[in-house]
Amino acid sequence: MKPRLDVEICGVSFKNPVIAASGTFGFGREYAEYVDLNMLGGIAVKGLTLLPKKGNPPPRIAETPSGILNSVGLQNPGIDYFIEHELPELLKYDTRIIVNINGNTIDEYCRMAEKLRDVPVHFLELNISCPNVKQGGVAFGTHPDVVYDITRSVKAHAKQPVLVKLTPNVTDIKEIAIAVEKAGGDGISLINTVLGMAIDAKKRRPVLANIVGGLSGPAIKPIALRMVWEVAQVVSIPIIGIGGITTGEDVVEFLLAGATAVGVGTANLISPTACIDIVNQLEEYMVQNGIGDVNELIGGLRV
Amino acid sequence: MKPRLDVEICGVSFKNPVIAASGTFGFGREYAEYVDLNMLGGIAVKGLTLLPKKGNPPPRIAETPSGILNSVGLQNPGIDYFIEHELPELLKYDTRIIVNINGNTIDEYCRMAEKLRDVPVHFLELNISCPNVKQGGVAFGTHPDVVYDITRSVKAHAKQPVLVKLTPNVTDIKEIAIAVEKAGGDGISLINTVLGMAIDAKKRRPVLANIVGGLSGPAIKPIALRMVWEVAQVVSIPIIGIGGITTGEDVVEFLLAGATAVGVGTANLISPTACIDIVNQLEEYMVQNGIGDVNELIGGLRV
Amino acid sequence: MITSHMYKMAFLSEGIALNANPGQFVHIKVPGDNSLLLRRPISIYDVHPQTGMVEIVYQVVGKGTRILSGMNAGQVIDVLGPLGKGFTISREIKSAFVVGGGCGIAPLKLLMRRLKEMGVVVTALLGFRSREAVYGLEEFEMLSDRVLVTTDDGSLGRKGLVTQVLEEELQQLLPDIMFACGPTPMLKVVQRLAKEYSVPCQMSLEERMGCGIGGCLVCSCAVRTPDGGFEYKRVCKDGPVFWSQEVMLDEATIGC
Amino acid sequence: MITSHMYKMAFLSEGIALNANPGQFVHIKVPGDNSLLLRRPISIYDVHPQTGMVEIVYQVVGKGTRILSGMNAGQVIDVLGPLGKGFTISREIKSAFVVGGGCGIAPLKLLMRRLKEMGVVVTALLGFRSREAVYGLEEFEMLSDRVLVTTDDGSLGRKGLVTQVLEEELQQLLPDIMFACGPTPMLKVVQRLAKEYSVPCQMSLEERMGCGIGGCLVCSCAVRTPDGGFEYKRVCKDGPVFWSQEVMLDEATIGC
Ligand SMILES: Cc1cc2nc3c(=O)[nH]c(=O)nc-3n(C[C@H](O)[C@H](O)[C@H](O)COP(=O)(O)OP(=O)(O)OC[C@H]3O[C@@H](n4cnc5c(N)ncnc54)[C@H](O)[C@@H]3O)c2cc1C
Ligand SMILES: Cc1cc2nc3c(=O)[nH]c(=O)nc-3n(C[C@H](O)[C@H](O)[C@H](O)COP(=O)(O)OP(=O)(O)OC[C@H]3O[C@@H](n4cnc5c(N)ncnc54)[C@H](O)[C@@H]3O)c2cc1C
Ligand SMILES: Cc1cc2nc3c(=O)[nH]c(=O)nc-3n(C[C@H](O)[C@H](O)[C@H](O)COP(=O)(O)O)c2cc1C
Ligand SMILES: Cc1cc2nc3c(=O)[nH]c(=O)nc-3n(C[C@H](O)[C@H](O)[C@H](O)COP(=O)(O)O)c2cc1C
Ligand code: FES
Ligand code: FES
Repeated sequence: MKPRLDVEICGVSFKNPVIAASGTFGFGREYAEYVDLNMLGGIAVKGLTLLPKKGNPPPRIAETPSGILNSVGLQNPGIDYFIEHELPELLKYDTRIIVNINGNTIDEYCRMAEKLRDVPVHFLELNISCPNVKQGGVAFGTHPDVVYDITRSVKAHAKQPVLVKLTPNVTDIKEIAIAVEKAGGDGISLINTVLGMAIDAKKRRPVLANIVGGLSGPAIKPIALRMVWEVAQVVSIPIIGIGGITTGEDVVEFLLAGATAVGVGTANLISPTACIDIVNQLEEYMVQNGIGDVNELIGGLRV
Repeated sequence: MKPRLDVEICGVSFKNPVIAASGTFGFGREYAEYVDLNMLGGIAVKGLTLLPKKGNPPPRIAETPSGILNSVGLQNPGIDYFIEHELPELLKYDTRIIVNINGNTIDEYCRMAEKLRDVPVHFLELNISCPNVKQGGVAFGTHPDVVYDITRSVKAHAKQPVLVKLTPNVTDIKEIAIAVEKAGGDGISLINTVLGMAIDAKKRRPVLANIVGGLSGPAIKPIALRMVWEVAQVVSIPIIGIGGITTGEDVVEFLLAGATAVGVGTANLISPTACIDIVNQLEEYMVQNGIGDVNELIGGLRV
Repeated sequence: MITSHMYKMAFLSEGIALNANPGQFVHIKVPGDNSLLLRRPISIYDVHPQTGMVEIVYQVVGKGTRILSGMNAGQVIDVLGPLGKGFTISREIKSAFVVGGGCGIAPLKLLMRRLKEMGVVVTALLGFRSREAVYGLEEFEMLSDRVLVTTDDGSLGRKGLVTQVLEEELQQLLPDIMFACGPTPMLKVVQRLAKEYSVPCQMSLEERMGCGIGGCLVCSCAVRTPDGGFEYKRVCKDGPVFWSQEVMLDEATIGC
Repeated sequence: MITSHMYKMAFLSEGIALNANPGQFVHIKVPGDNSLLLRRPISIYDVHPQTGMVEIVYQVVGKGTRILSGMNAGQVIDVLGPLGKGFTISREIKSAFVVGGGCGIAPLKLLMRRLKEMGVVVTALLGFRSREAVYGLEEFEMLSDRVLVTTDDGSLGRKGLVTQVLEEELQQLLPDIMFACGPTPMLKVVQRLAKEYSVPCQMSLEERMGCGIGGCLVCSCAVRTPDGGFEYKRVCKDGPVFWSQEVMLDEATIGC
């Protein structure tokens, strides 16, 4: 018998728990050539800002042991362009759409949430890893109070359920997650990239023009799993586990740790069919291990 | 011509900038069979506590992509045993000895520093990543105020120069490093391991008996490099760069980022000759790149 | 191994062999070592549609190309392609200069083949480090009307930079178009000459890549916008071939 | 491949072939894939001091052993060894039971060889999953006086657990010593029987390892201390062979 792969987040059902993570899957279009987007649990689109954004100078990517660093710098055409030109294309597919939004101020987040009120997308995802211009460039996501404020404010403007995507570059991820839940956030995505740096010993220069960048890929999986596990112990809103997932077994690990669904990022850069391959591997794991419903795995770690 | 490899930290000269990192080189003895310990820049001994410590139940190690997780739990025979039985053995070698000390309270750190006053070791290294029993298990190293207090207190008792070894599991490594410098710390070792977790999808259990553990190895090199770089911008005391070093080029990267010397940890677990191999590769790099003195590399990143 | 640093590899892929345009590339997964995540972009050197054979020529510069160079016949390799926007060859073209430096010469072979098929008069200007670095010369000679070789040390052809010879040739005769591929310093001179002599010019750029298919936005190069500013385009999808007047090479920091 | 899951590998290392004691292991770097950092500990199955040949027998359980099983003759492999404290064989021993289960049988071959050389009367009790999992039987028969085989499904020898046969044998005749290696549940029963029948017993343990040479303290197993408590010893250096009365198997959580 075919195992059940569907999960539910905030009343929205997903065909399967595999979501293409923001920034690694464009607006889906480029990948449609390689995979049937209808087979994805969901797609988190490239991070959007209120106005179009150029992004950082190249090089923007470096390879590190079992990981990559990126410093795209949120290059995107702006939320209006997205709604007008990219979304219609995406809406042709039967999958869940998560709109990743990024602001310099709380007000910018709220204005984007307003713009999306009457737009048929399923979730907002607040990326709060970006530097907070008002607070001197410190990332929003590093202070529980700021996280509380931003979540609460956006909730007041948003129609769709709001996921808050957390940065792992904090001392205590639990207090941040608790702030999201207290403020009425509907779910938590974690983790975003870990701040890192690569140096070219021969040229004696940083590899990235931006000097530092965000580390992702299998290298960070242990960090991501630990954070998902920690957060699952202290909140009851759903978690989307992200970080280094490249196989179906990786998905199982995140579900066991307490995630309801997962985001696949860097793996899309390695193979355009990664998300679908991972769904198939997950199904295979379930068949082999006699698991009829993927929900049995969620939080099922035996400790 | 043979390039110069010697560096100086707090007036103590090291033959070369490669130090075996604490916990990965025992008390040197086990490695003496494989390498000439006289060829090492220094040895940071296994973390010591005031009283002997059993450590955590097994399994204590997990393999992750380009990394490992460990949860040894500071198993050690106690500082008195070290001074009496292990140190004499180590003193037969001409290398710098760094004593890594770990306390449950500030007082314990101070008492260990006292015990070491008249013992011929070159440095104390305060490992402040361990849970602070008094403060409810939060690691000492995550609050600048606590870091300041502990550094200042130990400095008042210590005869040797004091290095403070920082945990990377913090929001802002710079403020922690600044606290060390302000409190009179003589140098900074960074980074210790990154908190992580591994799950066995087949058994549906954590791989480590302790559930979580410390991530080390090449996977964390980008994080370590970034932190060394960040800290080098804000303090002027010397930095020992640690995290994922397995080759001579890795050493160059850390020196360029601002480290005066480096610690090699996980690599010792992969090959008992790692430290010496790395020294040789460093020398080779210098010859190939026409660098006559390793000090030219320190902080030499072109940005 | 075709020179002391360059390797040629051939593999079977009907899809690539049938569909490749000159200037397109393949994106290769380095086999075996799972610590190396990213694919390596390598230009398509030549294709044999009848047999499905695809050829690439590459230089060993780091871990990935070193592993590739150690592969044995019969091994399976994971390749995406053909990717990117290659050279655009319009029917009006009668004469072309093809300018290549070092391993930037790789994508030019298939280009010359197509130009020849279309009856274009081709002058190939190829720069190498030295005689030992030269490869494929006989084939280039067959595929073009004239081949001018330079080497940095004068060990074959003219001593000096390929761009010096290019300037001399431009003083003699202006082609309808120029195609260039090579290290950034070379491309900069070609770009300047194209402007000075008002010859349209396409050049193939390199940048570090992630996905290779336009999804991740890491492979950017700065391209002039009508308002006098610039925007970042994707080398993998909008390129790797761009018109020389639109690209801003000061922003591109990687050479081959 | 010697059974559907077990592989045998031979490599040349004079140092190991000359110095190995039964129960010692080698620590093998998995070649090629740099994302796998740790060496894999594998028992020494047999050695041929004249030729410098070392043999190991292993089961494919994960990534590392899968890669090892795909290696070809002539490839170079990075091996540390011989490591650990093997079985202790005192001159007084006249008779021994050698008890092995599954891939825990590997270190017992060299042990039997040495026991035979010393004139010890050896009864080997070997448990397998089924007939397909059996290997090395002819050699074991040559190296011991009596071989008793059990399989879980009865497809070869007695049906049942090797420990059932062990108990029956102990009821007949008590050997001077027992040597055991196998999965933890088996070792637990052997430990209990050794105590009940007051037969000294050495058993080889497994634990996840880092350095393999005693430096990192990750490979711990709990060993009783005289004060009634316990301490953690290093499987790699203080073991892998321990006396059965000192080890606390409830603390050891990994079986082969
Ligand atoms: C469109 C395109 C076509 C190319 N065609 C060829 C060709 O035909 N022959 C050839 O020899 N080389 C070509 N290159 C360059 C080739 O991609 C690099 O030399 C190769 O990726 C180096 O990999 P490595 O693992 O050996 O080096 P490493 O330095 O170990 O690689 C580390 C990372 O940097 C990237 N990188 C390093 N150098 C370059 C570079 N110059 N351009 C892009 N990424 C780089 C790698 O892909 C990898 O992600 C091309 C590059 C591009 C963008
Ligand atoms: C002293 C000793 C002797 C051994 N002798 C043999 C032998 O002769 N034949 C044989 O088939 N196996 C033997 N083993 C078990 C063997 O080490 C593991 O099966 C092997 O390490 C699995 O590696 P993997 O990469 O295939 O599995 P993975 O599960 O992918 O390995 C992941 C990590 O866990 C470790 N690991 C997994 N299982 C074990 C285990 N059972 N014991 C120790 N570490 C483990 C690996 O070494 C690696 O670090 C022995 C183990 C020890 C400690
Ligand atoms: C090239 C790239 C671009 C990214 N852009 C965004 C983004 O715009 N918004 C966001 O929230 N996360 C972004 N991320 C983070 C990923 O969504 C994901 O959280 C992270 O990469 C960890 O997952 P992974 O290890 O599977 O890649 C980006 C990651 C990469 C590699
Ligand atoms: C097995 C193991 C034990 C360790 N024990 C200690 C310790 O006792 N004290 C300490 O300060 N750091 C300890 N560390 C941390 C290392 O010294 C080092 O900071 C860290 O592993 C990062 O370096 P690496 O990536 O080179 O291993 C230990 C690391 C490992 C892997
Ligand atoms: S490499 Fe991903 S967009 Fe070009
Ligand atoms: S594996 Fe390092 S002490 Fe045993």
